Amino acid sequence: MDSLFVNLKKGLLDFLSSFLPADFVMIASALVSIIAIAILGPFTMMYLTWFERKLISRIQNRIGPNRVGIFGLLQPLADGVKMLTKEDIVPDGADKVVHFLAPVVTVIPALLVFSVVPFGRNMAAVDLNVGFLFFIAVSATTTIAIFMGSWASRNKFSLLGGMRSVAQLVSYEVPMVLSAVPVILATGSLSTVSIVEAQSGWHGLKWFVFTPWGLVAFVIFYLCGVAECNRTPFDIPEGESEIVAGFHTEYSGMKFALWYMAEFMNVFTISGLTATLFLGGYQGPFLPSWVWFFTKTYALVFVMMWFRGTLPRLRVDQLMGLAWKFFLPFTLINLFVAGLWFFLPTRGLRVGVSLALLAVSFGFLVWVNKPFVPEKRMYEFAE
Amino acid sequence: MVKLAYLIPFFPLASFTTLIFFGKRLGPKSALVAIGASLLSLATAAPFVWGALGGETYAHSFEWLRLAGKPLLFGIWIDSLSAMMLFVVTSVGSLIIIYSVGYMHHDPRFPRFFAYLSLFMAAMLSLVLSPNFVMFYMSWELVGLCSYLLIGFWFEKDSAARASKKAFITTRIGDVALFLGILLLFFTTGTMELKNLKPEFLGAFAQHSRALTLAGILIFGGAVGKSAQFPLHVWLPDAMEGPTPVSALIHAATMVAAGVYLVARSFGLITMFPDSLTVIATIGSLTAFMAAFFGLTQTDIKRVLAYSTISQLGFMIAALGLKGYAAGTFHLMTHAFFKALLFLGAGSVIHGTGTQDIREMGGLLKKMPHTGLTFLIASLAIAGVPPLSGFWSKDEILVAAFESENRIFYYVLSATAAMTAFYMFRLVFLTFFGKPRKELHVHESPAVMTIPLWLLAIGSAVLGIPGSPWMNHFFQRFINGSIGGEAIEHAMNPFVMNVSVGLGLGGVLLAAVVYLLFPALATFFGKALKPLYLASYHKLWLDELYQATVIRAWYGLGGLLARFDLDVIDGAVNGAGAGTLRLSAIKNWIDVHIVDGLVNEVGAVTQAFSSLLRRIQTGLIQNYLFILFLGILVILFFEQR
Amino acid sequence: MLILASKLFIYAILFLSLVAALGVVMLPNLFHSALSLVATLIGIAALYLALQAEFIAVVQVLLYVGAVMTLIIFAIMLTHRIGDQTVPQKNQQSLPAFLALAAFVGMVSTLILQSNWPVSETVARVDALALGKALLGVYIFPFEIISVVLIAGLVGAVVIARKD
Amino acid sequence: MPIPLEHILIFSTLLFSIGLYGVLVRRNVIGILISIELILNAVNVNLIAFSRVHTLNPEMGQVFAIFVIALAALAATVGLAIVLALYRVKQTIYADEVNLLKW
Repeated sequence: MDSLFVNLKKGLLDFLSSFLPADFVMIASALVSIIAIAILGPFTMMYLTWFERKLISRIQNRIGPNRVGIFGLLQPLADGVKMLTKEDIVPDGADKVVHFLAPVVTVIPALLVFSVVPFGRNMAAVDLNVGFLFFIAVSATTTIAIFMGSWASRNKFSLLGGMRSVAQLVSYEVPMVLSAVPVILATGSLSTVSIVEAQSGWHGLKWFVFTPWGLVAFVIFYLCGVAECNRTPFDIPEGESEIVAGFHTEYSGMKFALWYMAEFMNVFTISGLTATLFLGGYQGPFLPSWVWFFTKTYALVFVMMWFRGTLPRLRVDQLMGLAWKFFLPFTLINLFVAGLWFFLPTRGLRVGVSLALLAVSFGFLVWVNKPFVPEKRMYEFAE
Repeated sequence: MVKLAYLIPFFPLASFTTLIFFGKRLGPKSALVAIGASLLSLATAAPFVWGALGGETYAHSFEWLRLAGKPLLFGIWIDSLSAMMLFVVTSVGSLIIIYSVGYMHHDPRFPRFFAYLSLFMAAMLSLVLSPNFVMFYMSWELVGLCSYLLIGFWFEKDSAARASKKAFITTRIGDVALFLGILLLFFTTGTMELKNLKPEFLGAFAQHSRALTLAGILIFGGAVGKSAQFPLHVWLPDAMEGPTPVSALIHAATMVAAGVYLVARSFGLITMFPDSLTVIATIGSLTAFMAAFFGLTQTDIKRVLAYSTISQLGFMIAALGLKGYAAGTFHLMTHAFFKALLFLGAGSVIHGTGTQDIREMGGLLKKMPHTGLTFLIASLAIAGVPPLSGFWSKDEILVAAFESENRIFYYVLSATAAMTAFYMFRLVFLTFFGKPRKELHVHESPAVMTIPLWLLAIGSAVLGIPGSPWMNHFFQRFINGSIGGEAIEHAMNPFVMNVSVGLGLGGVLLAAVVYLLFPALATFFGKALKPLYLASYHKLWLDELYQATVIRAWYGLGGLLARFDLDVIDGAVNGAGAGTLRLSAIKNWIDVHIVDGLVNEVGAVTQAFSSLLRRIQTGLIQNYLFILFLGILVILFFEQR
Repeated sequence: MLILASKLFIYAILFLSLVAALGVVMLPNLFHSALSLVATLIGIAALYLALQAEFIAVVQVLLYVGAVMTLIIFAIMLTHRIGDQTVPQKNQQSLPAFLALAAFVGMVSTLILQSNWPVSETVARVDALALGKALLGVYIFPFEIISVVLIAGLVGAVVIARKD
Repeated sequence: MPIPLEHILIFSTLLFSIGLYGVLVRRNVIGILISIELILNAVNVNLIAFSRVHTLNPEMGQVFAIFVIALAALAATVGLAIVLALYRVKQTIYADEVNLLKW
C-alpha cells in the first residue's frame, strides 16, 4: 500500500520494456511522471477552489456551492466550462504579445516546482541534490510573470498591483529562505528527499517542528509562504477594495483561469514544501506515506483558508515592516539558535538555552516593533 | 561541557553589541544588560573554576584559518592559572560593574560606558581562556583598545584625551616587543600553543637557546608595557584620568595583571633559559621600589594608588623572576581584590567629596563609615598586616627573594614593603582621620556602591587564607598544577615572616606618628630631606626625561627634517627661482620680439588642427568604449600572428 | 540515440539563448528586451544544468531572474518613454560596432579552435556541500572581501540614490 | 560533458560580443546595464565550462562564478542608483544626451 503508485509506475514500465528499446523506456518513465504531475496540478486547483468556497461558506454561515453534483462537487467543472466559453478581452492599449504570454509563463514555474516535492516514499519526480533551492528559485520567477501581466495590461490598477506584489514577493523571499536554513543545517543537504529522510526517527515522528528553532522557523516559513502566494491577510496585490483586482484586472476567460490556477497550485506546493521541511513530509506511523503527505499538506492548506475567512488585510507598511523588521532579524537569531543547538552538548542545555534565547529575542523584537501610538490625540484646530 | 566555556566571553560580547546598537534606547536599563552579562559569565565560569580546583584541565580548539598550510587555532584552555584569573576577572569585574551604576549615574554617555566595560570583560575573558598566542595576542590588543577608550571616556577633557593617547602609544611599544617575541618563538619552534611552553617541549630546541632567551625577554617586554613596569610605567599614573571604576577594573585588578599573567604563562620558557630571569627580577624589584618611592609624596588620591599598583605589579614580576611562581600568582589574586577595593573606595571618596586632592580631605571616616572601614581593611591588607590576604602573598614573595642567590632583591623588596605600609597609611590618615582641612559637602555613597565595597573587603580579608599554613598551602599546590617550568619550593620562614610583619607595622606606626600625632613632622621631613622629597614628588623627573630625550628626539628629528626641507631644498628652489627670474628678464625681450611671432604662428596652426582633433573628445562614454575596444582588437590582431 | 538527442537539445538551448540575447540588444522596447534577457538567463541556467553545475544553475535563476531582473524591470517601469517608438534606441555607431565585433568574434573563434584544451571527458560533479566547504575554506578570503564589497555597494547605492 | 568545450567557448564569445554590442549601441542607460549582465554571464559560462580543464580543481570555477553573480547583483544595484542620480541631474536616461566630459 505504501508504494502503491511506485509499483503502478514500475509495472507500466515493465510492460513497456517488453516491446520497446531501453531509450524509449527512459523517455516513457519521464513522461509518466510528467503526466502524473500535469494531471495532479490542475486537478488540485479545481478541487481547492471548491474546498475554499465550501469552507468560507461554513465560516460565514452559508452553505456554498450545492447545485451541481452532490455537495457541489461538479461545480469546478461547470466553472471550467464557463471560463473556456467566456469572451477573451484584450485591452486596446495593451502589449498584445506580453499580455498573452504572462498567464502562460506564470503556470510554468507553478508546475515545475511539483517535480521536487516528495509526495511519498520514492515518489519525488526528480530527487535533485539542490531540490530545495530549485523550489525557491523557480518560484521566484513568478515575479517576472506578474510583472509581465501587470505591465502589459496598460492599466493603472494592474501596474499598482504588480508593483505591490513584486515588492512583497521580494521582501518575503529573504526571511523565507533564511528560516529554512536551520533545516538545511540540520540535514546537511538541499535535497528535499534527504530532508524528509532526516526526520524519520521516533517511528516517523521526529519532525523538525518539534524543536524550538524548528517551531519558530516553521511559523515564519509558513507565514512567508502565505505571503508568497498573495493570500489573505497578505493579499494587498489583489486587494479588491483598493485596486480592483490587482495585476489580473484586465484578464478574463481562460487567461484569468490560468492566473487562478497558478495561485492555487502555489498554495498547494508551498503547503507541501512546508510539510516536507518541518512536518516530516511523508513520514508518519501506520498510514501509507503518501496519505501522510497529503494529510499534512491539506491541513496546511486548510489553515491558509481559515486565515482568509478570519483575518483582515494588512496595510502596505505593516506588511513590509513585518518582513524586514520582525521576520528577518528573528530568522537570523533563529539560525544562530539552531547553530547553538547543534553545538551544545546535553539535551537539557540545548532546550533551555534555545528557548531562553528565542523568548528573549522575541520579546525584544516585539518591543522594538511596538507601533507608535500617541498617548493622547491632539487635534490642532479643535477647540 | 568544555564547549560551554565559549559562552564565558560570549555573554559580555553580546551585551556589548546590544548596548552599542540599542544603548540609547535602553537608557539607564543598559546597566542591567551589562550586569546580567557579567553575572552570567560568572555563573558559567563557576563550574570550570570548581573543576580546576579539583585538578581538572579543560581544553578545546578549532581551526579558524589556515594560512600557508599552518593552522591558526581558536579555542579555550582552562588550567588552574586561568581558572584563578577567570575567578578574579568575573567576580571583581561584576562587582565593579555593579559599582559603576552608582558612580556613573549622571553621565550622559552612561550606556556607552557599560558597552565598553562589557567589551573589556569579553576581551579579558578571552585573553584568559586563550590556548595559544594567536588568540592571546588578539585579546591582548583588544584589552588595550578598551583601556584606550575608557581612559579617554571623558574625551572632552584635554588631559584625558592626552592620557589615553599616552597609554595607548606607550603600551604599543611593549606590544611590538610581544609581537616580535611571539614571531621569534613561532619561527624557532613552530608552535603558538601556550601549553607547549614547557621544558618537555622546548628541550628539543636547546641549540636555539639564544633565540629563545631573546624571545622570552621580548615576550616579557609585552608585560613591561601592559603591567606598567619600568621604563614603560609612565602611562599608568596618567591613566587615572579615566573614570574610577575603570581605574579599578582595568588599571588595577585585571588588565595590568595580564602582563603578570603573560609572564606566568611563559614561565616555562623563561626558566628554561634563565638569562631572562635576571632581567625580569631586576626590572620587577626596581619598579617596585621606585614606584613605592614615588608614592610617598603624591597628593592625588588616585595617583598614590596608581603608584602603589605599579609597585605591587613590580612585586609580582620580581617574584616570577625569582622563580616564585606560586608567590607571584598568589599576589596577583589577592592584589586584584584589595587594589580594586582601594580604587573603588577612592572613587567613593571622590564621589562623596568632589575632590581628588588628599590635602583637602580629612576626617572622612565619620561621614563615610562604609567607605572608610572598607578602605582601612584594604590598606591593612596591602600593608601586609596578618592575617589579611596581602600579608600571606607578600610574605611568599619575600621568602622567594630571601631564598634566591642574590640577597639584594630581598633587601630591596623588604624596603619597598615598609614604604608601601607607610604611604598607604599616609593616605588613610590624611583622608579619613584627623580634622577636615576644607569645608566639603560630604555624603556617603549609595548602597549600590557600598555593597560591592563590602563584598570586596571580605574578599581582601579572607582570600589569603588558602595560601596560608592554616590551609596547608592549598593555593600553592593548586596553582603549581599549571606550572610550566621548575619553581623553587619554599618552606615557611619565620624570620622573613617576623621581619615583614615588623616592617609593615613599622610603616603604619611611622605614618601614624608623622601624619596623625605630629603633623608638623611632615613638613619638617619635607624640608630636611628636600632633594629626596623633590625626587619623589617629581617621580625622578622620568616623565621630563622622556620628554627631553625620546619625545624631544622625535621632535628634533622632525625639526631637522623640516629644517632640511626649508633650508636646503627650499633654498635650492628659491635660488633657482631667483636665477630663473633674472634670466627670464633677458629672455623676456627675446621672447616678446622674436619667439612670440613664431609661437603665434605655431599656435594658430595648432588651433586649426586641434579644432579638428577635439571632435574625438565627444564626451560620449560609448564612443570612448568603442575606441577602447578597437584598441583591444588591434592588439588581438597582432598577437594572433 | 539518447545521447544524440541530448546533444541536439543542448545545441537548441544554446541557439535559443543566442537568439534571446540578440533580442536583448535589438528589441526597441526596453521591457521586451529585459524579458528577452530573462529568457537568455534561463537558457544559460539550462546550460549549467547540462554541465552538471546544478547549484550554479539554481543560483543563477534565483539571483539573476529572481533578484537582478526584478530590480531592473522595476527600474524600467519607473521610467517613461519606454514604449515610445519615435525615440531611436540606437546611436550612430551601430554599424562600425557591428563590423568590429564581427572581426572580434572571427579572431577569437579561430583562436579557440586552434588551441589545444587539456580537458577530461568526465566532469567532476561538485555538489553544494563541496562548494560550501570551498567557499568557507580555501576561498574564505575572497569570500570575506566580496561580503565587504557587497556592504559597501549597498551603502553606496543608498547614498547615491537618496534624494538630498 | 556532452558537447565539446570549444563550442561552449564560441557560444560564450558570441554572448559576450552581443552584450558588448548592446553596451556600445544602446542609447538607454538601463539598456546598457542589461547588456552588461549579458557580458558577465558570458564570463560565467566560461568559468563553469573551464571546470573540466585538467589542472584546476573543480570547485574553483563554480566558486568564482558565485562571486561573479554576487558582483553582478551589486553592479545592477549601484548602476541603477547611478541612473536614478543621473536622471535627477540631467533629466534624461539616454547615454548620448549626457556629454559632461566633452572637451
